[in-house]
Amino acid sequence: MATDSELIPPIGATPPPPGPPPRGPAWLHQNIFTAAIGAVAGYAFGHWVGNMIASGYPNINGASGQNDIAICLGLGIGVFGWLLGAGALNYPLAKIVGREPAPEAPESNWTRYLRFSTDHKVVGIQYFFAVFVFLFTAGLLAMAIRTELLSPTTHIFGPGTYIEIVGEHGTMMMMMASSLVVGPLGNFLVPLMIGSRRTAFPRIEASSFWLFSGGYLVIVTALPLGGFPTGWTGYAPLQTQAAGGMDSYLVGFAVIGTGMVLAGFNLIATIIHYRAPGLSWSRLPVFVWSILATSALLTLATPTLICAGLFGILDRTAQTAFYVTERGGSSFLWENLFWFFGHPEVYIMALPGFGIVSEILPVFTRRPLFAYRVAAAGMFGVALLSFFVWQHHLFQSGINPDMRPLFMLTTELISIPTGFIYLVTLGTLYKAKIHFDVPMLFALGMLFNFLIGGVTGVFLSDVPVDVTVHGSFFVMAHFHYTIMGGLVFAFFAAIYYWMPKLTGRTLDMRLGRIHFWCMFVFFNMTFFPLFIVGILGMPRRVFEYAHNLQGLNDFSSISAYLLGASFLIFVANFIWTIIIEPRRAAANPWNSLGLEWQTPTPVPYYNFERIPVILSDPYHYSEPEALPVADLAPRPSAGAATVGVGRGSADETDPRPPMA
Amino acid sequence: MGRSAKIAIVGCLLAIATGLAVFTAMAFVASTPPTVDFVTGHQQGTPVNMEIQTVGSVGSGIHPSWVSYLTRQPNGRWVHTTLWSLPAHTKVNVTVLQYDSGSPLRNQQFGQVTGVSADGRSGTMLLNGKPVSVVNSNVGNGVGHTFSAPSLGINVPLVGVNGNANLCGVAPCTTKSPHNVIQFSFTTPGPGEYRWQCFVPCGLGYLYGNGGPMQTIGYMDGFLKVVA
Amino acid sequence: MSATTHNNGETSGPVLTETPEELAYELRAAEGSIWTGTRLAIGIGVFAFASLAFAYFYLRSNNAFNLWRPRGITAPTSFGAAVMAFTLAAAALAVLAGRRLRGGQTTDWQVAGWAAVLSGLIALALQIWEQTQLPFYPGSSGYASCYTGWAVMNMVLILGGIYWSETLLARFMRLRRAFTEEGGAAGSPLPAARLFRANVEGAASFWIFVAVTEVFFWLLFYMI
Amino acid sequence: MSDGATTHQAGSGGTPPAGGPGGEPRHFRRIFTVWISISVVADLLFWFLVGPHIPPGRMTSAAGGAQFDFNVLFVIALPVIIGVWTYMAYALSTWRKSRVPGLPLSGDRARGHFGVQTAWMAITSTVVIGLFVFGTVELIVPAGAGGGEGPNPIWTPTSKTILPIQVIAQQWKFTYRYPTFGGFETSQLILPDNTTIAFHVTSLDVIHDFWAYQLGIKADANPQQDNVAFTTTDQVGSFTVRCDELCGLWHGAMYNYGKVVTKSAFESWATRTRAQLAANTKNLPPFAWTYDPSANGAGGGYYPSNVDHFSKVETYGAQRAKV
Repeated sequence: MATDSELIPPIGATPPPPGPPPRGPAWLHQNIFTAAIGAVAGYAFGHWVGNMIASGYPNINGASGQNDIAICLGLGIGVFGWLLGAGALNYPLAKIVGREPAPEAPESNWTRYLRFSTDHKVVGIQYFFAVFVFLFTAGLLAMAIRTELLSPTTHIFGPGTYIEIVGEHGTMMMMMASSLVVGPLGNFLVPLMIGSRRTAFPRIEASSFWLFSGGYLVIVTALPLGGFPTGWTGYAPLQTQAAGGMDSYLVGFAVIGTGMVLAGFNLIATIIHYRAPGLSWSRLPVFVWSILATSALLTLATPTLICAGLFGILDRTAQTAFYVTERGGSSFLWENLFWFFGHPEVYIMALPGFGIVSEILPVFTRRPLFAYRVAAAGMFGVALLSFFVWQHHLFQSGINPDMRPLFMLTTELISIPTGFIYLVTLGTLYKAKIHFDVPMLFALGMLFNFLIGGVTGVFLSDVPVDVTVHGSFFVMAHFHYTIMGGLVFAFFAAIYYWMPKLTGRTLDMRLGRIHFWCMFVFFNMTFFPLFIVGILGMPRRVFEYAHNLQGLNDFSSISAYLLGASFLIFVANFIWTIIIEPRRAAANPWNSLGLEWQTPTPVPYYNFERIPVILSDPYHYSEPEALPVADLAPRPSAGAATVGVGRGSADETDPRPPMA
Repeated sequence: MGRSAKIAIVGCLLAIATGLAVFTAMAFVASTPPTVDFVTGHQQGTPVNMEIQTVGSVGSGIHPSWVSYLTRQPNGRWVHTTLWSLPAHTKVNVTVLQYDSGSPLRNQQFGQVTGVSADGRSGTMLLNGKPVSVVNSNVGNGVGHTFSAPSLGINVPLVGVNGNANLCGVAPCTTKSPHNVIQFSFTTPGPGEYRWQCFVPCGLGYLYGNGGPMQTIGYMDGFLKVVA
Repeated sequence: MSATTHNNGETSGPVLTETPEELAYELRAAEGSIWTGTRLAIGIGVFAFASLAFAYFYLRSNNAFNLWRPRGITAPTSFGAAVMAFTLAAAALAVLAGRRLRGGQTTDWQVAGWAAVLSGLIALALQIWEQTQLPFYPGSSGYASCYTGWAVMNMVLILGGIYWSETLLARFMRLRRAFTEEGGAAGSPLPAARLFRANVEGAASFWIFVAVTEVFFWLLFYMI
Repeated sequence: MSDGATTHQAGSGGTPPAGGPGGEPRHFRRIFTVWISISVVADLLFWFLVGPHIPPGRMTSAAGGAQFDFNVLFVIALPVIIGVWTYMAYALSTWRKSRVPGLPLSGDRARGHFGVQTAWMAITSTVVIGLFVFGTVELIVPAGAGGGEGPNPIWTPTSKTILPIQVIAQQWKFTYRYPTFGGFETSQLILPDNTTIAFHVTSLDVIHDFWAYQLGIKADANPQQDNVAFTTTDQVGSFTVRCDELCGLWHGAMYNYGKVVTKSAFESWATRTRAQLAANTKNLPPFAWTYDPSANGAGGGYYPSNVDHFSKVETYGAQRAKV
């Protein structure tokens, strides 16, 4: 029997500090390799069980030779094994018998990145590498797409492989982009920006990463399982008809979706409750506002996707008929459920970009953020409206024609709060002292690209114009301008900007400049012609197209190769200056006022020696009389227990905080 | 470690990664079925004679239960493929050995013979030697498969054999199994890759019968690769 | 319980000694997070089950091929009523258990709590058993499909409630001695006890959500 | 201090952006001048030089409407884009600093400007509401603007004579049925000139999308759903039909070409084709707005003779019910 002190872990305080590596052979301790073993064993076991229970039904395994029950069970139990092997389930399982195992003291060396870690900084770095694995896998598939489209009629991959590549590219990119900023930067930076030593639910935060990485493995299995022909939208009943790779799509989205829900869940609780004393809502960094709005969308919109996926899985395994019209279902049901998730998803991928750009601009313009409240309101306006626009994806579907004006209205209304971001950023440039460092270049590039993406979005929202451009390369170019031109550019701005904080090392800025100009020019060269291609009548996801469009397509393809190569500049830069020959970064190289820059680098395990007291917002550039952003060593009397600014003090008996 | 050594290591790693990526891509490309060559050795002005067969279950490979087309190479060997390379502007005489049973068509429009000729009459095929231009799939043994190339206007319904007979279940079938012989001719257009497919939803076990073999090159879908 | 001091290993970082004010501050934050987390969990559940309700009403209003619900087929009503009754009982017991704990009656809390878990398990078992007794196959109609979806989601929902209650009870049994030293689980100011109480309140709220969901879908699938 | 974000902060050195104190150039007047001149020129150039050539052309009323709407939107969008670019270019060139180590804290101090913020919101809201009204009128007046309106169109054309054509999408080909010509079904899509046409789009399997590009028609093909789209042909010529919703392996190859011909040519083509296809038309199912394959004896469309994976389950379910 354990003693009291072992039974009662230091709840409310921080987890234990880094210790020595675990004793004994490293491979005995749960890490990514045991997780991989668990995944493989789980898949084998699930597949075996599926064959046991289902192969007796000729309707499931007979003529087609495709047992979806075995595949789904294999994938599901495989993910379970992945989590089990990684150690993500140690705590939830021990809890059943009432145990409260104190988390293993994390290591201080690099192997901690291979383990289930509850340190939000480790999770952030893990996410950082995982999103790049996602990005580069899907990026290679993009190169394959452009290769096939080099010729209108001569085929390199052929139709079957081509749509598998298209679907895989789209799905992986969507999965990646949903977590691109929230995963690495949200987890790493939000606690630092709000003066907290931790996130609210560290184990949930860590689990979200292991689900994210598990989801990668699931979606990659789609290719050996025969791919899925539906693209990332997975329209039923094609979905119901498809090969075994479709199971990877459905299970993969469910797994990734669960990770997205958990990540958003944790960050919302963190931002609401773990803000340091004095960090009122009106002082919250605008990046944190964007993460809060994004997390709200992640948490509330994604369950719809998971349920729609569950229905799809049931249609394919238990032979239900949700999406089969002839059996009492409806082919419109998936479209509705999917886009009810899908449009908030679009803003899950846009809002963090707004946040990053708004956060970075004041630093490089040396002036306060213009119209701070408008920025926050804009993000929440976008988040709220995004739940009411989903049918604009279905303007030609035959559903509810009487609702079209309404959805046209809501869609166009969303450009008002989106426009707020331009008010904020353009206002911030006014009479500024603009410094063209690499993060600023990427931020300006994002503003340039997103403008084109946003304006073309208005064309798509107009029903008569949408009759021509719907489902064409115009749409494709539009959302690449918003996601790649917007989010990915903002993400690179963030990488160049925060890399000294993330790693204590700095990227080479000359290579960074080359990277920016290559990426900016080649991005526009790749995707701008595709607007024209779309208007000229080329539908999405086709392997054959009109001969007169070959010139534009080839131009776009060659630009795409160059765009892909521009990422290699970044990779080389990263490997060289961060890993091979580390360049020590200054503690606060941009002279930013942000709270995250006031901590030492590398960030100590506890983030803050004392919980800081926030004295002002981080945008008071050119206000010499302003207070510093935070008091990092408050006297106990001024410290955490006594300051309740903006939070109220919780009643001793009632755990509920007063609503802000 | 010296600077150049580091550069060398990074370069090697990048090269390996690129190589793996290219290898994976090539593995994809190579996974397509072989192309039967009717061009090499073809004499200008003479027709190409082609023999294909359909089988209810191919009996081997990774999808043994799938329905499939097979093609006879000029050397007489049956290969499991639907990709043909054909000379341009040339008459092709096709003989189909139909070993599969039939059913009513999902869309009876495909009961109309179009784009091919037999006995000098266009819009006609020879079914076991008799000219036919429309097949009513609702009577008799129905239609097992079609040979259709929409961009060439070709559609030939392949009448099924009696499903109660002792059907051939492993490809390649021999003429001892019950079968129908369907013959027709068409002329290849200019160079290009033209798709052809079956329009009978014969992907058993898939919704609407259009999954599996119906969506896999080498089974019920292929290309006429016409070269100059 | 005083400030927690952690002993570093060989690779030592700064030793952190939290002030009592910081501990109290983080404790309040943790309590608040549990409160918010509970509401978010309910929100997640609302959106998930709203998707099912949307599917239900969409297919019902569509009634493609008159195959929404041919011949008025219904899943076994006795099973449906029993599943709902046991789930409602579990919810009521879980809420009751939480109140008794607040009132300091720890025996009542345990009895009611374990009864809630048992009741939930019975509901779960019945829900699984019902799947083997259906008078229709899952794909025979829109109703049958929605019912199958509901059965799976309901199992997950009930399982979630059971897990939450069971882990609390199990933890309570382990921590009983520690709690009783300073006023018991109902009044102990220990951080563990306070978070435990916050968790119990959260579980009770979640069970109320489970009960509402149960009644709503019972009406949809068995009554109308 | 942080609470002044949305209010006018003229005090303590923050200058309102609208004006310029003595010595300071009038930034907004400069930007406005550049913006208005470029915008006017660009808009005029676009409207008169590019606009008439914007796809999908003017072959039908729907296509012409789409072209007009696209051009109107473009004429509104151009000044917006030019405005932002002009401002950014001006700002970046006027207020740029060479890379100064240490990044001094010396920029403008305004945290907001009530007038600018209000004006911004007012202008964007006005534009958006205007676009909405314009789009709605352009949707309703031309009877759905060529988009699929579902089985019960609420915006219908005024013309008394409408040629109905059923578009049947299947994996992976469109076929067309002419119900008013004896219900023959063909792979060719031939349309008469100066005629209002109702396309009834349906599918035999998964979701497709009938996109007659030059006609300005787009309507999803859903199984067992009649999706109606209207247009009136204005010019003879040929057009492309493509599938615009991913439908599986041959989605990219699912296209064909159609023709708009004179009315008399159409009549003679239809009569001739009707006679040619008469033998097969007899075998087709009776005409219905949703193409129900069970009607021609395909047994619910499940091949062969009701033994696909759903049918097996049905047998299983039925047996269970009997027990």
